[in-house]
Amino acid sequence: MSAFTQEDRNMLADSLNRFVEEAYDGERRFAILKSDDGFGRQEWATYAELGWLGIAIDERHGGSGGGLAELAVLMRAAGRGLLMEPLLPTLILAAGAISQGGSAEQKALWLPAIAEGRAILTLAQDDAAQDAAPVTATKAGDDYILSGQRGFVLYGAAADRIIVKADLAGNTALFLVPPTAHGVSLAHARSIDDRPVADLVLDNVRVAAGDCLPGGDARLLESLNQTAALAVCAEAVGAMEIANRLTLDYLKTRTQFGTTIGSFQVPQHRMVDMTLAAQEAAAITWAAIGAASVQAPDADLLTAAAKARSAAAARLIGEQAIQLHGGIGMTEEYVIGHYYRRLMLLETLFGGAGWHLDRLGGWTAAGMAEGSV
Amino acid sequence: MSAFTQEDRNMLADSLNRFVEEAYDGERRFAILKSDDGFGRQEWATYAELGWLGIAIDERHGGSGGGLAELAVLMRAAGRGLLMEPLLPTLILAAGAISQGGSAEQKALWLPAIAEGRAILTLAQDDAAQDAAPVTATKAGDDYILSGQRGFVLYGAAADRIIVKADLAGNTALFLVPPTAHGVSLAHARSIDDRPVADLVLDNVRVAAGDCLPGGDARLLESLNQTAALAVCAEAVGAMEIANRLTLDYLKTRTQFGTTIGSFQVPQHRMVDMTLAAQEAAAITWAAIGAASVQAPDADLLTAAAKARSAAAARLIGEQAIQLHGGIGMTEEYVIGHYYRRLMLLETLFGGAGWHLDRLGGWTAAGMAEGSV
Amino acid sequence: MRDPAIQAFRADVKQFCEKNLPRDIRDKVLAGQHLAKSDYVRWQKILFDKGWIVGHWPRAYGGQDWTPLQRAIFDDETSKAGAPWLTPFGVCYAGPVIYTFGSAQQKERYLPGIRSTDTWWCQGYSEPGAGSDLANIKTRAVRDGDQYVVSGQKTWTTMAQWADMMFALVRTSNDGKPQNGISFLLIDMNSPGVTVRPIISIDKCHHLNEVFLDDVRVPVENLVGVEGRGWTYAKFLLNNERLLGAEVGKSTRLLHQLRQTMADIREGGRPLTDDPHWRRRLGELRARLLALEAVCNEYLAAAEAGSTPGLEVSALKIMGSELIQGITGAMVDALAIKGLVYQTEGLEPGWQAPLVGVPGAPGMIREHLHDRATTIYGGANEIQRNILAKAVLGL
Amino acid sequence: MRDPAIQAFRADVKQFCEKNLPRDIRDKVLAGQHLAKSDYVRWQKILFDKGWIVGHWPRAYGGQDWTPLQRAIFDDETSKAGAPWLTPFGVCYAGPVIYTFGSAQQKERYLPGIRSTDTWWCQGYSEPGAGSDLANIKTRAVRDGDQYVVSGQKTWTTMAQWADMMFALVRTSNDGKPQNGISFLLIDMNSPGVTVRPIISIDKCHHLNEVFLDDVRVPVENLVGVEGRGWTYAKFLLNNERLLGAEVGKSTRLLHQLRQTMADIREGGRPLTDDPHWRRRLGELRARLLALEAVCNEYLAAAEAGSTPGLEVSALKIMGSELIQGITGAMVDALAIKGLVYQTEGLEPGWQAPLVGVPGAPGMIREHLHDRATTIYGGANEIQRNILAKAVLGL
Repeated sequence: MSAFTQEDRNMLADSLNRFVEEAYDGERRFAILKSDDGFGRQEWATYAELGWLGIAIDERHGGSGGGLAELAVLMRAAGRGLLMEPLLPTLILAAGAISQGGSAEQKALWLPAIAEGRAILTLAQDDAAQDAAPVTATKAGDDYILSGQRGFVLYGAAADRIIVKADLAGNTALFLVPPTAHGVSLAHARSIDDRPVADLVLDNVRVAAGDCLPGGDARLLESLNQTAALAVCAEAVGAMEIANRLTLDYLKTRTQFGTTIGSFQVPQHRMVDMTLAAQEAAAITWAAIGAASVQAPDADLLTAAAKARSAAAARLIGEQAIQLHGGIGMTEEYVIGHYYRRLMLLETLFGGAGWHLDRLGGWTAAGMAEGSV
Repeated sequence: MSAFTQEDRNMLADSLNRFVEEAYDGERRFAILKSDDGFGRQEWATYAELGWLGIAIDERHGGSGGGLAELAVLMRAAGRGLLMEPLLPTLILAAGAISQGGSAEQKALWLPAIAEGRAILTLAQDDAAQDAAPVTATKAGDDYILSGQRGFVLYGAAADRIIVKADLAGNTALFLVPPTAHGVSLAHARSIDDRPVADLVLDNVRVAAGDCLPGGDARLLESLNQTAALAVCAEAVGAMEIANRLTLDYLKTRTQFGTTIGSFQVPQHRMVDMTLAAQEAAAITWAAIGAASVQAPDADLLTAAAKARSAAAARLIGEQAIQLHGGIGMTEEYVIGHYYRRLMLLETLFGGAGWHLDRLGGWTAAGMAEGSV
Repeated sequence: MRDPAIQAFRADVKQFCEKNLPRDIRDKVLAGQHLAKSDYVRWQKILFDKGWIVGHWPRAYGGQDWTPLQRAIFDDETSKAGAPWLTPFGVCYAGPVIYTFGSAQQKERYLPGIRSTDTWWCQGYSEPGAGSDLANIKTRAVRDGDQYVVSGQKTWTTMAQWADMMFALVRTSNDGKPQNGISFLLIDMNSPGVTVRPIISIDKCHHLNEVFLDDVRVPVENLVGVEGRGWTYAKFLLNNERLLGAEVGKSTRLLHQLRQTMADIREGGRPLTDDPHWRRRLGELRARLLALEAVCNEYLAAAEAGSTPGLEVSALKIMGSELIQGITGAMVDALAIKGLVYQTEGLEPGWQAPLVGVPGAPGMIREHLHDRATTIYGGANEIQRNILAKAVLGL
Repeated sequence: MRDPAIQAFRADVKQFCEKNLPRDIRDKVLAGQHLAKSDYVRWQKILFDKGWIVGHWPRAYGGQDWTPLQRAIFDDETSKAGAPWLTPFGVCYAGPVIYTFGSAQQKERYLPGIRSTDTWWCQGYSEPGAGSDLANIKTRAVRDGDQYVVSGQKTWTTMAQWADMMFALVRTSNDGKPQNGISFLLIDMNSPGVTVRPIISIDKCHHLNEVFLDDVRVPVENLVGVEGRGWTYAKFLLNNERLLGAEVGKSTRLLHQLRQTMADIREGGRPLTDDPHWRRRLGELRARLLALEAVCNEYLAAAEAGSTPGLEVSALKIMGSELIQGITGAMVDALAIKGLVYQTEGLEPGWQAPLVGVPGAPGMIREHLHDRATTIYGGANEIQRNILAKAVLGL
């Protein structure tokens, strides 16, 4: 299905890691954090140049025809470098929605724009604002009228289009909404890992028929959320790798009571547990991505397991990375706390451990699928 | 309320501990385990002589007028020594039921017999046999006819009377049933901690009116179960104390890689956690017993907390005591595994952690009672 | 604990807080918002007027000779009422060391300002190379006539940005055991050579500081007690505070807040208080809190009965800090995706929650992030377990 | 793992078990009942006839040259089918050491009996003073003409009561590093001076033994390889077995059983499978099992690709043993009070559950108690973590 070989993926990973280590250093990252945008426009252009934004976009639309496996390589690097750019909403959610549910015109318009770095898109679906009114769409001639609220819209402020999930006569529908449209307002904030997010209010916003995704149904959304959950797992894998590496380095160099902290057995065993947890999360994540890539029957099962185990690992590693660093781990100036907060976010996005375990438990109670072996 | 002072209780604890250490040694205990009765008849007589069986029985009936606080002292010692005798069913359940719900005649008949070690009684309430038919009682002239099944009757084989909980026209009623009565059959087994237990089948058993406890209602049973839960906590406190002591001794003496195991930091910290867990369980247990003894408004709350924390501590300590002992901890010949199995039993009896936490969580969700402070 | 006199005292404190704790301050505390220095001072002066801010001091120094139990009840009830943290640097740390080991002149000069909170103190213990391993401090104090010349760097110095005075551990000798060359010095924060640099912590807030001491001249009369005995005085302080480490009051307040948050947040149309997982989790935290209270009460009863302070501080610190993290962790989990927006503007008093996020969430997230430090500061929990293994278990 | 050839092999094994695993043996395994020696032998002979019991051996010695992946699949599928534990002492331990390091005469003499399970082997490694610390073994083998005279005590010797032969680590020298003086000896259990004493474990069962060796005369030709190199051969064995330590097959079977038990047990009229706490707990165990499989598959893929064995054994041992304990712990919790009756009679084949207790409960309790040892034997998990800290993390 994918145009990539394993070798291609390895090369992609190498170039991503090189970029993260060389070009996305702490200083640059702090500058990005403090910028108004909250992400690097210059980096976004670089990603486009290097072809990363198009890895999972069809070749007909200017991409290189990869799929989830390639996106996972990208997201893992994003986790390693704590990248601030809107990869998840643009490449996984929006490009995914348009690729799978868009019309020929929508694809031709937006996919090349995404691949070339000319357009940033996001998707608004979760109702994160308490007691927010859900978004409803009604038909008005050829157009649609959208009203309601959506919370936690990632990079809502920067998006050229927000794909809004709305209820259309009892069915799920997706609409491409320009943030500049009349009746759209956005309230800006930062996520716990410093990313720009927004709440979206739609007050009788008129959307043209051509901006409704013809295939934007509930099934598409579920499939997108599954993909996004795995992308988040891959990002967490990357973040855990580096959090573990930084912590291990610290154990080896920081001295206390005349010896390195890492010479004590308790920190040693904890570091072993953190390493095993990261290894386990990585293994189940790649297994789930492999299954989802070929639409194997056990893909749902493995995805739930991946998200749950990766959430557990993220918590252990995030918390213990701070604990083992001691005071320095509590400072904003040092990067380990940023890994902690990124992992907090990833743990919860697209379903926390509890949600996925409930599902997995329900399936298991109903009978253990053989497909899983 | 109690005829005992704190000094009395300390003296009681001293003499109990002395008995456990001197007279109830490993050899004697193994002999008791292997006996048909599964408990020490000779020891039972000794307990009677020393006045322990009557500590919580009214002075008018040959006891010394103590209460839950004194029973807790006894049960703690029972836990320390892993005593095999039917203290819980006879002194807490049966004597409690008769003291609080019995007629004057029943009290006069049974309480002195218990205090003097002449009678062993037990109570059958839980429906441990799967799909067992519940016990129902129907009036037949002046008598009652009982039919049904009860599982996990502690010391059912040795009991002179089994107090059976039955449903009497929709209400709870308690009956004193002789195991020799026509229609009673018992199936014998051993509990996981080697105590004799039985399943009870009642097939149209005729019980005289005088053997129905006039005050044997649902409220009495609830109060008995509360008391029994706390007695079990006290027994667990004693068992945890000794399990911890044995494990600590082992850490100090067993050598591996040329040094004692206890010189390694990981076993050290685990032993600290076991010690803190035991301390915490003890503190909340005594607090709950104090509250229950004076029927304080927070007694239920503290009891639930005590049982839940003591269950958590029992699991940690039981499992880690074996783990830290290594191979020797896995042998039946060495006593630590017996502590483990006793703690498994105590953890579950009268509600495991989950059950109590659900209650406690429900009360807390409904509002945090001020009485708890 | 069921003693009527004790219950009456508890009721007094509670009632006093209800009447006298300024509403605006309480609201900020309950919302987890930033407090200004003036908020702390205002409340501590109210307690000073009542004679309670130094209730645990001896009568000779203006206190009330409170027992450890009274002290604990006072701490509990003020915390629960939503009072600000009773900043301990003056009334709990500097004050007791000065009245116990200080000179008459030091007592006269410093105690009044400590009692009235007119002088703000900070604690100069930790250094970049000496956190949990305090004996390793490097800041040097070299005698030069009537003065010490102090050079070095202190770090993790809470509220140093507001401080008039610092009590500091400094090294006056390198001979013998590292503990022996440490002295206890009172340093005027306005002295030339003192520079305070903020440390922003992962909750994006400024509680902590680095304090650079660059040839700071400190009069010899600011040495407390005997030169080289500073370690002993610092340990005295630790014991002094041993029964408050459990932070039962704070945990109680946070648990109330968790419960409220659970009731406020709905998933699938039902509040989290109806969700079986959440009920059990709440029950578990409640059970741990009740058990921690029971442990504290046993320690306090022993202290009332005159028993010498033991290693309670380590045990209570472990249990208390891990419980607080359990509660704040549950808060963040309860907020779930709604708690992933961290609006630090929401920590400013008077902020009106806009559409984004959940009211109260910023304060809870701040608390959670901040409280990752509870298992680190004051000697990391790993160190506390080492202490217990050695001193209590003999390992 | 999705390779069709591999899936076909898996299907073969599964189908073979369905057809050929004797029903009576399977029923005992699934009920956790005692198996007789003859049960093990019967099944292993069936596998021998199929050529599978030594499938992982080289063809030259009668094996099938299975890859590590095939080996793992075989282990998985037989476990899941309810086959008895494939006792490894002959076919996995003694056999490979003998065909790799043994003499021509040893190969000729011992390999046939190992393949056919006509000879029962046991492992003489652990001693009272050398459990996790194997280099510390004390059993002495002193050369006397054509014989070694062996004296000492072995312990935790699984199934020694049935054994014809023991492969043992013995000390032939006290010079140099403790590892260097250890030799690998094959001891006839019928020799004079060998005494086997049962050890009853906390599950009330007899799996383990002490083996006393009292001036046992062992012919020199029973020395495997070179004197003093026994440690190397023992480590070779460890690596050999590295990928089976996860026990994925056993955990899969136990998880099935847990699920069934949850469906059977009702609380308040509903099966535990309907209880939200239990569903989540089941989900968590399933997630851990799926993740463990994924880790194994990565290791196996690396092994297929020819990568040198690393420290996988420690990682898999930790994850696998802790998962098994998680599952059996859940079983006992699911049984709750119904599982507190431990009827060891119920471990006897053919036993009809009487009224007391729950059918299947004795087997589950036995499994739980027995499996407390999984984190102890083969080098306690603490030791495995030490190994990983040192060798993988460089701490």
